[in-house]
Amino acid sequence: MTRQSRLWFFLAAATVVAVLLVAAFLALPHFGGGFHPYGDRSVRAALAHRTANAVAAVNFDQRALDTLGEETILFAAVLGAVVLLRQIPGERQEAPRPAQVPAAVRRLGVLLLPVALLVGMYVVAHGQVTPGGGFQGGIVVATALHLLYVAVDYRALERIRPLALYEVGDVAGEAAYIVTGIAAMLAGSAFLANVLPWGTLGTLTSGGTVVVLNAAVGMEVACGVVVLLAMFLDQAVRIEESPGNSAATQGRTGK
Amino acid sequence: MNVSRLLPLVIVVPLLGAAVLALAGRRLPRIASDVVSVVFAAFSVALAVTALLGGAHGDPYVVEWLGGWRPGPGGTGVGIVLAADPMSLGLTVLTSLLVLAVLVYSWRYFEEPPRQRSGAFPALILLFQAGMCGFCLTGDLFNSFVFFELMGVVAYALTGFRVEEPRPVQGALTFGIVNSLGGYAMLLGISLLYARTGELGMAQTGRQLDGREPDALVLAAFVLVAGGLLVKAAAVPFHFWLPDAHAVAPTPVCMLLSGVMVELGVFGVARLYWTVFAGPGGVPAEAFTRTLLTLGVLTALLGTVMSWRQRHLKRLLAFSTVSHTGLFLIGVGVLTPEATAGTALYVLAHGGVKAALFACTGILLDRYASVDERELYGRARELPLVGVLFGLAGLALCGLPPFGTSLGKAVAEEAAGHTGHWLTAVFVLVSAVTGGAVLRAGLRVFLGAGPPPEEEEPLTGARVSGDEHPETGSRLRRIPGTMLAVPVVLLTGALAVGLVPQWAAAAGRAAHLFAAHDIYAAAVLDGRAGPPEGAVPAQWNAAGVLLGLLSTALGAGIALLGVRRPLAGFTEKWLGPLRRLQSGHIGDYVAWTTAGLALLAVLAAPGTVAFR
Amino acid sequence: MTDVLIAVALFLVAATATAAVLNREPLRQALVLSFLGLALTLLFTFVQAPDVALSQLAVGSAVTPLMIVLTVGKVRRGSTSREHSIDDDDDDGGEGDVGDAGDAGEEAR
Amino acid sequence: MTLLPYLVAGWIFLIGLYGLVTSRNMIHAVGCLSVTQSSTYVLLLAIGYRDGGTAPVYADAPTDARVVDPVVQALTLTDIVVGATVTALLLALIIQLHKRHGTLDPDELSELKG
Repeated sequence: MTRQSRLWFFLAAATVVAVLLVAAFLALPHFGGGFHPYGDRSVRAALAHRTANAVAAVNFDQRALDTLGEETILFAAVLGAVVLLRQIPGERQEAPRPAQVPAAVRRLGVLLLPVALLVGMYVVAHGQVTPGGGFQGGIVVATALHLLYVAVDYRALERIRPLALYEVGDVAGEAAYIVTGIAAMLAGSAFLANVLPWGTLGTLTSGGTVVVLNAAVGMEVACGVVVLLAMFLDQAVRIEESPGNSAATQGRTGK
Repeated sequence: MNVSRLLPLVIVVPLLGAAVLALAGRRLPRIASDVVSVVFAAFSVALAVTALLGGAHGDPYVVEWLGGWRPGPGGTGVGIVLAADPMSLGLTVLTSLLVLAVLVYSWRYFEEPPRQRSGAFPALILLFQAGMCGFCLTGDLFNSFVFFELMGVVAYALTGFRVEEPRPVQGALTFGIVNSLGGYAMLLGISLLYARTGELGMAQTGRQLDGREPDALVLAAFVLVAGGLLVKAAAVPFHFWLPDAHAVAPTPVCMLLSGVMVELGVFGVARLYWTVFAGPGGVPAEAFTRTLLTLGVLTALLGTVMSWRQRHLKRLLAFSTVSHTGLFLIGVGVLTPEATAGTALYVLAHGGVKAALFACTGILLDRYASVDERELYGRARELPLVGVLFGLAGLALCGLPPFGTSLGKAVAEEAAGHTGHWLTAVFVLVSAVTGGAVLRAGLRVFLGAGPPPEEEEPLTGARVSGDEHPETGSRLRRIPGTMLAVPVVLLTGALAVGLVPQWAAAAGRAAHLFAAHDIYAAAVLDGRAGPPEGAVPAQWNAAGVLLGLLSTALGAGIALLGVRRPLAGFTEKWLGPLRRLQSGHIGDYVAWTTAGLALLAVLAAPGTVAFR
Repeated sequence: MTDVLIAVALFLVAATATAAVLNREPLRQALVLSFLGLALTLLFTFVQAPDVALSQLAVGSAVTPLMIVLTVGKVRRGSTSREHSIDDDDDDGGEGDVGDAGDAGEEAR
Repeated sequence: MTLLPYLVAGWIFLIGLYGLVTSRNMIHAVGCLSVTQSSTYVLLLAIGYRDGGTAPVYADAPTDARVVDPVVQALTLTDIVVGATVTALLLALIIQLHKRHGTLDPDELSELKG
């Protein structure tokens, strides 16, 4: 299709879809309405299991399989990125160049790094009590490490980032989630059942397996995102096409 | 232990295997990671078979509430349910068996970069298995979205696996964008259903919908969720990504994509309809039938035409998958248990046959570094066994009795014939021509039939490769036993589907339980087993055998004609515009996807919403 | 009061989403996308979803734009390092390739 | 106000599609895809909102407080992770796409025709 005809074709189709959506929205319960049967039940179930953060209770207890699927998607994407962004024949690794960073930026970054790491870990640890949890905290931890790249340079980041270790952490987080689920089966209950003592509402150890699964997710997300970003950073900073390599030109002959 | 307790393990065991491989892959030699992956996949097969057999002897529904969140009276709960009926368990077994076949096929020889981590490829395959099995087994709408996305993410990575070549990366990217859009549409639809019913379980949602008249919200939810699933199923006009991805993915991955993943999309639509929308508050039967028959016939015919005119063997097979998906959609859309049973058998046998065809094509690729019908002209005379397998698979695709494809086709086309006689004709025509295309290619490649190809005929056939690379590192001198054994076993399986009467009878019972809105909800929510009364076993009859022979004869006939290519100019003139639709342009594909949603809305609206 | 805040956040979201689509130059789009992430964070906070707001903040306005920027950096570097550099992704006009190359270099140091 | 959040969700979905259809650069297209996905967040959370409700966290609130629906929030969290991972994989593919084809313009990517 030409650009013009494609656009008109799309606009015609999108008009029909828009009409459909608006008609559906008109039939939706009003925004802010009180009809939330599943939500109400879920809050009651969360409190029964002494989990103060009902969202964490849904994620790690009531609908823990969704979160297993979600973590597996992340796991798969990390593995996929490792495979897709591998160094292929005809490419070489370049040593990253040291960078000149203004002293103020450097000082600020180095100062912020431990603070950000602490915040991240706090967010992971309090997931069952306050907003936040393994996923949010894990991402904060992972991005915090990259402050070192901004404040110093790539070599500094690489020194505190032994990738193999993070890859192990990624796998360990995923495996810990699964093993916790299976342990519940061995204890005579269903897969991913909350078999640990639930504790007292609002305390750090409340919520039973929610704590364990939350920590597993925190570990997997922090390590997985570090590996993921490392693959992109390696491409952006390290991996170079060898001069005179034909791999790139090969593809273009087809055009 | 109750058999239902095993159900989550079907999904979890491959996940554990993937974790082991990702962890140990750096240190394990190739052979060890191959063994580990096969062991985990086989364990999962064993679990799925146990659940299937357990269900066959006791309650046919195997229902497991995860986390022990069993619902209270009235079926209100907070947990996720894995609700397996014989149909979904059968598909799970097929999926796991194909995964096993793929792992054996890529045993040792399939080159799996990156070198230093021999576990990455089998780990991804196991994750793919987990995603597909989870999608089959779950009884929860949002959970099925999660597994839909898991299947997707793994499949994009696997499709683009050979990043050294230009086409896999483009195919994978197209696949990723279009499928993600499908996933988001599906999620929008699930949100609408949640707003209306306040539930996420399929059974609960269906029950809640039954309470009131369908309206625009129900229609939109159906269009969005079904649209997402139809993207996965590659129904016209959502199908464009499929040939682009299946033609470029590594051969073992193609076996899974074409053999079972696309069919899971069809299964998803069928299950969505029966569990959620089949009640009085859902989409009326005639609206659903109208929608699926229209899409199915279009898909079947377009796939057939496009398949016939390919010379790139993998692309030919990919389009033939499109056309068969169309037939499956028709079988599902007719909405009778008989048609559903036939479709189930058809899917089972087609999975084996199509995977076997890809396996044979992979052998050609690894030996001759080409999958082009003309480049390979007569060169494969030295591989008579592969040729025989290829030919048999082509005949099976045509519908030659007693292959399972033929039985499935016979049962489905007879049931569809009650809705319209012309549908029977579609079944015969489509299987004849797609099978004929395979036979034509086989005749030319393995026997050197017909005139040798001239130097260049730029008008006919799609873009030709010229720069295909074997997937085994270097060209194979000798075909490894594992690569040959896999298609032999797969074809034997497809034959067995047609020959073992117990399986056909089981398919009849499974369809009876599957195509049942109220029985499903009662089994999942109230723990009441639905006795399969009046299940009609799927079986051979004279008309089916004759039609099978007819389509085979037709297929062989046009294959012989096609070998001489007397119609090349003619087909080109009439089919050129169709070919240009498959432009490889992501903007076009997104526009078509939007148009597909619009088309679904227009088709499903009459009868669902009252125009006032 | 809450309703007003929600409405404002909704308009912000709609506006930044539209801007993210209309900004066809990838680096600028990455920037707008992180604004979209912030607008969504705001909206989620107002509709009482702090958990979601937190992850949207981390993912939508940090990780995703960062990955886009790294990709752009790699792509720009890839095409400038080759002698037979093909004019790749800048047909849409209006973008200063020189300035962007500078940004990309900065990012990919 | 009763419809506005839903309409915004619909708008974002369609504008994202528009961006994909008219995109001239695959990186931009992936950005548009993530815009499209934002519509699902907005719709889900809008559906779960309850007038006067507080966040479903009982750290300090009394256990009979009126809260918004926690389920949609959990779903949205999952959805956000899915979106980020898909974006990552697609961008990884784009890096390789550019290496092999030397372009990211869909109009010039013409390997897969017919």
